[in-house]
Amino acid sequence: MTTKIRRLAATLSLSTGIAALCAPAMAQDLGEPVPQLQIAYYAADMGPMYEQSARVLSEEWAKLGLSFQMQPVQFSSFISNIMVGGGLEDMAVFTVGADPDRVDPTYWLHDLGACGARRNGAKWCDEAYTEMVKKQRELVKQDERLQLVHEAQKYFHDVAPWWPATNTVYGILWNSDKWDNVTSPAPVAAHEGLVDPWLSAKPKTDDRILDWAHYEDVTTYNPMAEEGAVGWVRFIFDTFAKNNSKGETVPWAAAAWEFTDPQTVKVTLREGMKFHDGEAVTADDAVFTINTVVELQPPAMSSRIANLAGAEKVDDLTFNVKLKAPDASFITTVLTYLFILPEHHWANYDGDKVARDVVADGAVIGSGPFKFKSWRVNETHELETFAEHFHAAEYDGVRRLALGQADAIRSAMLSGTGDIASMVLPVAAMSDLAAQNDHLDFLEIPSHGSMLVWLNNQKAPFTDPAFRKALRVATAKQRAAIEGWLGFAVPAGEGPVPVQLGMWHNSELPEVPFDVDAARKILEDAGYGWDGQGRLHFPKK
Amino acid sequence: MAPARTRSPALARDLARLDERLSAKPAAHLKVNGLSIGYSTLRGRFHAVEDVSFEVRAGTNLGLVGESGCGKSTVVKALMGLLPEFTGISGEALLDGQNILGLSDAQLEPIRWNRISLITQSAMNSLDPVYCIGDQICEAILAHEKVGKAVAWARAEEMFALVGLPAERLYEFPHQFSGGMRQRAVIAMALALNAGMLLADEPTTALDPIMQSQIMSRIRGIHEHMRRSMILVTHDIAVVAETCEAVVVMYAGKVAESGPTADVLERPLHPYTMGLQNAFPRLPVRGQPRQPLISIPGTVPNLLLPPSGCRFASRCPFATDLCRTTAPQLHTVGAQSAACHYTERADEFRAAAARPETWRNMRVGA
Amino acid sequence: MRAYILRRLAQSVLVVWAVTTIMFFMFRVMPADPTAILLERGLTDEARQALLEQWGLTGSMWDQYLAYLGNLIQGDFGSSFFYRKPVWEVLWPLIVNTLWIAIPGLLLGAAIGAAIGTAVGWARRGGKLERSGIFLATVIRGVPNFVIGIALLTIFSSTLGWFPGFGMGDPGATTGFARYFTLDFLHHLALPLIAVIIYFMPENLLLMRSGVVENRTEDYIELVRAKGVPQRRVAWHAARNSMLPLITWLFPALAETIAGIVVIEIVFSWPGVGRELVLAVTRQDYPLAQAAFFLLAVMIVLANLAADLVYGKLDPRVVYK
Amino acid sequence: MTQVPDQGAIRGRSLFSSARDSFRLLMEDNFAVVGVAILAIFVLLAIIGPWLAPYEPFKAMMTETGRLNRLSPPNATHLLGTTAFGNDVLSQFLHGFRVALIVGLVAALAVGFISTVFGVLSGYFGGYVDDVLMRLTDIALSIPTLPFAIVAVALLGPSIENIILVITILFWRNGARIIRSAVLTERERIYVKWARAAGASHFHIIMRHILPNIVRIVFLWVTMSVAFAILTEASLSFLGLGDPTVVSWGQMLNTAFSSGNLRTAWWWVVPPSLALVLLVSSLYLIGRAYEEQTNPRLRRR
Repeated sequence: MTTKIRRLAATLSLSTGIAALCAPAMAQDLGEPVPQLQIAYYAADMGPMYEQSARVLSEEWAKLGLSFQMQPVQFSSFISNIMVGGGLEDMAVFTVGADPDRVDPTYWLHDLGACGARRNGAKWCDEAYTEMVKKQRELVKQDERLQLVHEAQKYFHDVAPWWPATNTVYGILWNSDKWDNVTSPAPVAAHEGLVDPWLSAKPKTDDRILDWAHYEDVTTYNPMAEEGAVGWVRFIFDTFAKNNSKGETVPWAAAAWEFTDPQTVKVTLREGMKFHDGEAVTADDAVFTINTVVELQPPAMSSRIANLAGAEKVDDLTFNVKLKAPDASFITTVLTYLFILPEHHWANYDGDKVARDVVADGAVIGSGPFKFKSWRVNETHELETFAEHFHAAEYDGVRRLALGQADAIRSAMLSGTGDIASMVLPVAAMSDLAAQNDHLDFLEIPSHGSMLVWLNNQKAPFTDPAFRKALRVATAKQRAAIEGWLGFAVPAGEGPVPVQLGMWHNSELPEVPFDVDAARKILEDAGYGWDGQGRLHFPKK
Repeated sequence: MAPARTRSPALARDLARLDERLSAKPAAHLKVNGLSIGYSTLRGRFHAVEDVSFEVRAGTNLGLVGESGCGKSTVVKALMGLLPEFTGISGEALLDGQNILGLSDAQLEPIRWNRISLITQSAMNSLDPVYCIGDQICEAILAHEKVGKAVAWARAEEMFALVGLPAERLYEFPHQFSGGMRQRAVIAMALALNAGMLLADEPTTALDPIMQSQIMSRIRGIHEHMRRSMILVTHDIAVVAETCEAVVVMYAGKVAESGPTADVLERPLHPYTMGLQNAFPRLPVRGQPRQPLISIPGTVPNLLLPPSGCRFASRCPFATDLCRTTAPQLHTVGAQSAACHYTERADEFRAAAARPETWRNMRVGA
Repeated sequence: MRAYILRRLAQSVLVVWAVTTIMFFMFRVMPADPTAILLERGLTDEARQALLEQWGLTGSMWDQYLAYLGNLIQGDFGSSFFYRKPVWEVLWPLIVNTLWIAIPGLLLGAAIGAAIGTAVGWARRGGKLERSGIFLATVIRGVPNFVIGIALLTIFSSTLGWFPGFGMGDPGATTGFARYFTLDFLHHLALPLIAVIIYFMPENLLLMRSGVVENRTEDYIELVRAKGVPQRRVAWHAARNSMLPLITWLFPALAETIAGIVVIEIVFSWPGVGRELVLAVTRQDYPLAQAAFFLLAVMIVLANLAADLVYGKLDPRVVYK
Repeated sequence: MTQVPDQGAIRGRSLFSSARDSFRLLMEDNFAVVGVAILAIFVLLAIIGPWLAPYEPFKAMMTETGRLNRLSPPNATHLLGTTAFGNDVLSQFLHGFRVALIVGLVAALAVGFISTVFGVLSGYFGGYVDDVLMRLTDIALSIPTLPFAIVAVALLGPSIENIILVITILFWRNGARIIRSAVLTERERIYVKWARAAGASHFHIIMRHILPNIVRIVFLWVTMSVAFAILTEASLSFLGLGDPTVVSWGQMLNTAFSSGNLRTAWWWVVPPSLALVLLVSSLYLIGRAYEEQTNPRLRRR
């Protein structure tokens, strides 16, 4: 395939090459040729979109006189070697998911871009920028923070160490003969939501159990250890707050919260909540939970609780959360994530609480809108509606079917066994099914999940801002969205923060339209040139 | 493990009835007329057996003699209906007047073993290795007689006693038997239904000489005891002399000579018979010098391209041009008949054939 | 006999140890990182270290290996990284599910294959039955098992709608052991079972046919024919003797086929060991994948041992030394 | 058997002539002729297929309105329709021939070579070498193939070279055993002993006596290995462990499977399935004929 792209590049550059021959730039005016560049992307086990997108993007970049080596990398190796391990060779085209904690700009600005940040795989380091993005996190006054966030985006956009290409569109497919009011959890992917569409759905028939045609199993019902099916476990264990589809953080188990100082948040619980075993939920339970996770530091929770210092009770419904450092993102990312364990089921447990097998112990007890009913490994999970919950569903229960593959999910949706599907089945297939079948409806969820173009900012030619900008201008976002993602992605906006984050995104950044000729012009102006074969050469030293 | 001693009265009664029924079977009469057997192969069609006729009178033994590859066993297989289905068979074989050639397996079912049974050539391979001997004998009995397994087993014990094997060895598997014992087991099996006609296809070939004579004397003993008809296929002319009333000598798929054993051995008409006699050690006849062993030089001709004349011509020390061009007819001399152009010169040939030089000096393959 | 079995058992233990060792080191040199998913979600360095320690992934490879072997000898397969509980608890119900399609599928496949194979082997050489039998069996043998699955699903589930298209039971059906005896379960079982049968049958058929063809010209078959027993009985003798080589092939093939059922489980979304093994590999869940692999290796070794013993039962000539 | 064999018997046969004999015998089997004919067509398509392909296999087809031409049933411009990703099925299908044949042939040659070397060394020299090699195959035979391939490919990374490597590692063991037992029989033959007595070198005996006589078994095994290799590659690709940079039939099916179109887009599913079945079946037909050759008891009389 490498050769194929090279060949393509050669034929394409033939025409431009002839022009280049006539151009004044002669071979002796040029420096070394730009070497072949490696593009890493998620291997096909993550779906064919990455492969397809990387191919489309590199096709356009090849028109700048570059050649590429396609390097599929398995997801886990990609994360540990490239994203965290600093092993990026030249370029990478990959996505970051629409996780709920990423509705806060800190992830995009700081985690992916600051000096020394663990996920700064593009290896760009700028002290001034790092200062800015660290500072914004500490500004608990929203308007101050917003201004700094916008400023940082401007700075980043001018330097262009990396840029997004597309934003992913997710989808929900559901049986509209049987269910009503299935709502969109945008910008978060549907599998992480809770209110939308799950709790809002209303049954139209006597079948009052919502069957979710899902891909894989839940690993454990111990919320301190679960990391894949976080949203599912939050069906059982209430969080303090929720993010809604408008991007706001709204009360859930907590009725209210406020920063009493930059490192203290006072939280007031909702009145009258009960655990599934009938005991009342009190501030003691919340304080116990927070102090337990701070003490145990469960690895699965580490990213969210790193800044937690502890909690103390104020009265039966009120407690203070102490932070290690001021953190404005605490509300959007931690309050919406932390759960409440019943102290009476956990305080006297002597074993390793993080590793506790709660199913075997009969301790899957929370205060959430659903009660645990059964689990058949790699087959089904069944939860019952907890009628006493303040936001109880209007149906009797929810089942998660671990079907393992798109084809079975499709079959389940067609046969009526599945009521709702939200992943694995490609969005395009969902949309097709809804168009072809009267009983199925489809909902698009534009998300903040982004496909990013990463460059190794410590290596030539990417150390040259002109080269980076030329590549950015030649990034075929539209093609990637249509051909790579089958139209179920949208060309990304400018800057590191996705448009889907609403107010956090700086909409005043200058737009960079796709234009290969303009890109060539940028390179030419910076002293780059092309040889007889149309191959790009560095400027002469 | 000694059921013979513990037979219940009912079993004993049933067994007695079965024995009675079987021993009432008469010996069979077999007449074979113009039997020809041909195969078609990739390289053409050939006749393994051509125009063979003979008769076995009820209660007598017929010896079928010849070198290996001359079609003896093929005749036996044809009579049992065991030749492959694509074999071309013509002629008839009348068993008590009924033609048994060309019948289907289903039609043969009531005839096989019931009226005509077989002692096979190599007992080594002719017993199913995964069943015990008793089961294999019982299988034959149960296929033809409506008796219980116990009765069949008891009958098998009787047969084993007849061939001199202890009854408890019925429980053993073929590989636990020695060659001679296996051969006796096969004989016991062949006798199980007291068929009127017994085909013994080289029953002793695979055995050592001592065992050979033991088995043969047992066959003779049984024959005298039960008075069945029998065709004994062998290449050992001495065995025929001791056992059979009549003999058919075959060469290259054709009958060379036939007649009463005494006549044929005393006064062979065909040079092949003479050669055959020379090739086997004989007990010295009183008053005559000890005969040297002389083998017939050369080999049986390729039947795919049979010689146009007498098939024995290439190995015959007395062959003439006539022999090499024209196939001889059967000439009858008394009770004997022989396929030789020069039956009238038989006396002269016999004298010459007794001298080793006669055979040694001929040009083989001329 | 006992000495023989003991010696074979000792050999088997050695082989299993070798396979286990190979697998252990294969997983350890994998460049992939089992903590990757957590890393992507922002796992801190300390937490990662704690996790690696908890999973027994720190220390030298040699120490890890010794610890693993030590635990294995005590019957402890370790804990699944993914499920956070003992591997055995995860695998046990899945093994039962796999056996439900494997054992009946293989037995039926072998029996049907052997029966048809005998008929084809006994048929006239060069005749219609023989030729079409061989041809069809050879062609069916060439159908990859996932194509069998796809075809069955497309025809009988999607088009005709006779059978459900996935899984082991309707959601909300009977739970517990009783579920295996419900109509719903049998309904779901049908297609994957048929797929296993079709997948497994042709080789049995061809082997049996070869055996019968080889045996039908043997002298003892001639003698059985001469005895005037019914033709079916004669064919049985040939079949009975052809079973011997079939058995030596069948048992190892059985284990191998259980391994091949992986694909069928995935196509039919059958919650079995095979599907879990593939998932465990993609999730870098070493303990689970290693345990599943270990079980398969043990199965193959035991199957070989069983083949030896059954062979001895079927063939009186065999003497164990 | 007391005759002294003539010079020819000591000299033995050339590998080439016995291979030719074996092929001639093969062509006497009708089924094998069918297999060879299908195989020949496949080889031809593998050579010219990529040129016949009307489009680049991964090129996205657009409709006039600028939308992706997804899942279009067969029509005049796309004879076999398009995939869910707007790729031309015919073009992908045609590229698949080369991949299948390359995987099959390279893997089979490697397997054939290794199993022959091991089998011959083990069978011919026996003793210590034999013991060690046979214990090795004992272990190798206890490794379940597909699961091992899944793990190994996940470990090495999904590329066509690695898949071929894994297939070679997996299948040499059976071949080595079969060839070893054939060599054991050949070694005891009278003409080998005579050749030895006449002072022939081990190399000469192996090349002129042993190999020419086991060449059918080697052919049988190589033929079967081609089939196994193609099936294994297809299974791995179907499970999503194939090389993402090439188009193989297993991969096409995997894409159809993972995009949930397996049971509806027949124009996308049927061609690769059918091609796999035809190819593997034709190899089995040839293999069966070799089997009858190597086993005289199966030959028709």
